[in-house]
Amino acid sequence: MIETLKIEGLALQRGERILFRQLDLRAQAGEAVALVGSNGAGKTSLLRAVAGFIRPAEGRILFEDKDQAVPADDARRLGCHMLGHQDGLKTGRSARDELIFQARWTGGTAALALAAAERLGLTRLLDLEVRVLSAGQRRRLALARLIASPRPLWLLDEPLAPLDTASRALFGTLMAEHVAGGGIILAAVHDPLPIPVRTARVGAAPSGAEAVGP
Amino acid sequence: MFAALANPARFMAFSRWAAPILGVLGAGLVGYGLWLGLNAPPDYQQGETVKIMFIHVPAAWVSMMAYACLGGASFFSLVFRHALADAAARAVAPLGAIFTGIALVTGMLWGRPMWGAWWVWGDARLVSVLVLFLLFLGYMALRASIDDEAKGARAAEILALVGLINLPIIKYSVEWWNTLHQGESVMRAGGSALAPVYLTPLLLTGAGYSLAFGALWLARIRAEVWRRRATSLALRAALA
Amino acid sequence: MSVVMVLLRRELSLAWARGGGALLAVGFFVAAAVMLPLSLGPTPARLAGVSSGVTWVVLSLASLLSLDRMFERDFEDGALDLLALGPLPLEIVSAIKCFAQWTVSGAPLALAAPVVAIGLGARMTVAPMIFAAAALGGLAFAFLGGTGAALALASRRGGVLIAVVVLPLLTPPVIFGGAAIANFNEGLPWVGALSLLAAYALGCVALTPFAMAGACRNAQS
Amino acid sequence: MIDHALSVGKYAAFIWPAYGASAVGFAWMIVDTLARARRWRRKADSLEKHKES
Repeated sequence: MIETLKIEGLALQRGERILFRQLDLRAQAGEAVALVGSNGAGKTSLLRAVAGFIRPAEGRILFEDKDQAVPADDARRLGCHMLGHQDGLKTGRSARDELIFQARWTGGTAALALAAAERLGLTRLLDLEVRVLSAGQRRRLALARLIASPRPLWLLDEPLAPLDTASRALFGTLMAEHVAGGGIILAAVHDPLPIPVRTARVGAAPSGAEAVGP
Repeated sequence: MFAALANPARFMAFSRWAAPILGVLGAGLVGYGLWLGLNAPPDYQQGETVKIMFIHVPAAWVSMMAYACLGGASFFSLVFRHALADAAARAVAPLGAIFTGIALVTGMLWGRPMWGAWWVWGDARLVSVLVLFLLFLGYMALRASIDDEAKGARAAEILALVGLINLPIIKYSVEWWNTLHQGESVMRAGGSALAPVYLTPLLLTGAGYSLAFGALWLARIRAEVWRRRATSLALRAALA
Repeated sequence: MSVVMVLLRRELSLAWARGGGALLAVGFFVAAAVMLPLSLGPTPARLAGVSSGVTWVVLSLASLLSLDRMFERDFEDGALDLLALGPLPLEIVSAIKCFAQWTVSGAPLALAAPVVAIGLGARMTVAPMIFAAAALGGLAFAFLGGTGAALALASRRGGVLIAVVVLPLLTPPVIFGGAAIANFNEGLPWVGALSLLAAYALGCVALTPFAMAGACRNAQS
Repeated sequence: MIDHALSVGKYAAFIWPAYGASAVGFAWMIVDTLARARRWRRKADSLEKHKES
């Protein structure tokens, strides 16, 4: 579905403020890119721009599969997983209903969802309401969606934040499997990811140099 | 023509002389129209109150035009992303609301002596103007309640377009509702059946009101352009 | 199961929320209608005259007040982003949300409307027309109300703002619905009014999703 | 000429308030528009000068 993500000359603006300019970034299948930069530099906005929520002020975001351009809408609606600060889980419903809905909605099946829950040790929590789950458990429930429905591009916004060390290691292996399977990861992070990554700086580097994409 | 005006610098240059000229012309037309109208003989049916028509009908007409301008400007801003178009939409809303207010007040002051009631539900145009007033209120309420200017503008533009699509339907439904309950239409004032001695002043004041509206609108757009320039300069200075 | 059904089932269960949705709408509807005799006095003649008209007005308010959580909750907990990255475009997602809203609170309101109208003195024979008008009008109220809810997303202040924004737009359905009931009541031709109401409601179903999707994208950006 | 225009018979109580209301409406629009234009123009120009200095 998506083998290459190309960001060319991207500039993002929030209200009157220009977050960054001329950001070039290219991510191939099998690569994980960590976005680093000071708070408010625009890491989250970059992820949201790739997901199509924010319109670029300048520049372009292109998706390619076997060197052919894929229309952005299709690429995003069929090939993109986004994990933001919020998990998008409805507190009033049971974890099972929410997980199965999220999996089916993003192209997976109920069976894959339950297998993912098994893998993330959530099976005994499935019949509880999301409301009673801890932040870490909710984040694992959201992670289960990533592996329940196969989508090549993962856009992660500080994914490890609420996870404990054991879950972080588990999520590390899941990310490694995803990348090994030809997936792409673009993650905004503060603490380093437990897998080999290429880093791309967003916003001015401490020394004031312009954003430099590899 | 509109694309040419889309560039702010050219618009400011154009409106710099266009606004005052429209204003003066408008005032002149209104003055002359009223002078003619006030000297016309009293209508055999409405007596002297027909003289309110010269300021009621144009106000109602301009308020409809103002909403059409609001919808048009919102369309250009939403679809073609003209920054100036959004300034125009933001600038026209208060004018539209005031003109609708004038139309309502003069309508009531006209209805009282004629039909014995301050508010005449039988007059379809008056009811349409009332709904129009609520539409302007809704637009301004939405715009005022959203802090982020860019998002507020976009939401208000979408509402203005939904309102524009609904405007003819609302007008039709009110007139349809009116004929339903009244049988024949109560008030045919302002129709072409009007005696020429009243029609000419009405047309003059109508044209005058429209030009005055144009002048006020252009002037308010200029103010809006300066406001945006000032706020962005202040922000840039603060962030530099 | 098609992805439309997946989303519809979810929206229905959220809107239903253990009967909350319908209960709230019908509860408000009946409570507001009760205000009428309390304020106008019990004389049947006076009540009967206004019964179907008031039922219709209170119905539109009830459908407005029960939908300001339609988009706002998904917007706040991040579900709207997930819905935007699903196979269906936001236009269809919004339409499904409004359809679920109509099913969960519009339909019960349409069932309650004849009961309330008759309670206020309307004739028994008008009941089917009140139900039909309430069902069709409810469709327009759900989709126009959904548009108001989506537009108010960026303002964090739903509720009254939605009512102020949407009520003027309800003029046509209120007029057509009220006229259909009144004509039916007086034995006058009512097919025209009802078909205008149906046309307007279907127009809303067809057009408002674009406005809702635009408003959601605006709030997301 | 003027006296004829002013003698509007028994409906004067409605005609003049109608003209008065319209005048007030126009006055408010004109004053608010001109004041707003002047205020923001002055602020924009002063910020412009400040930026250059």
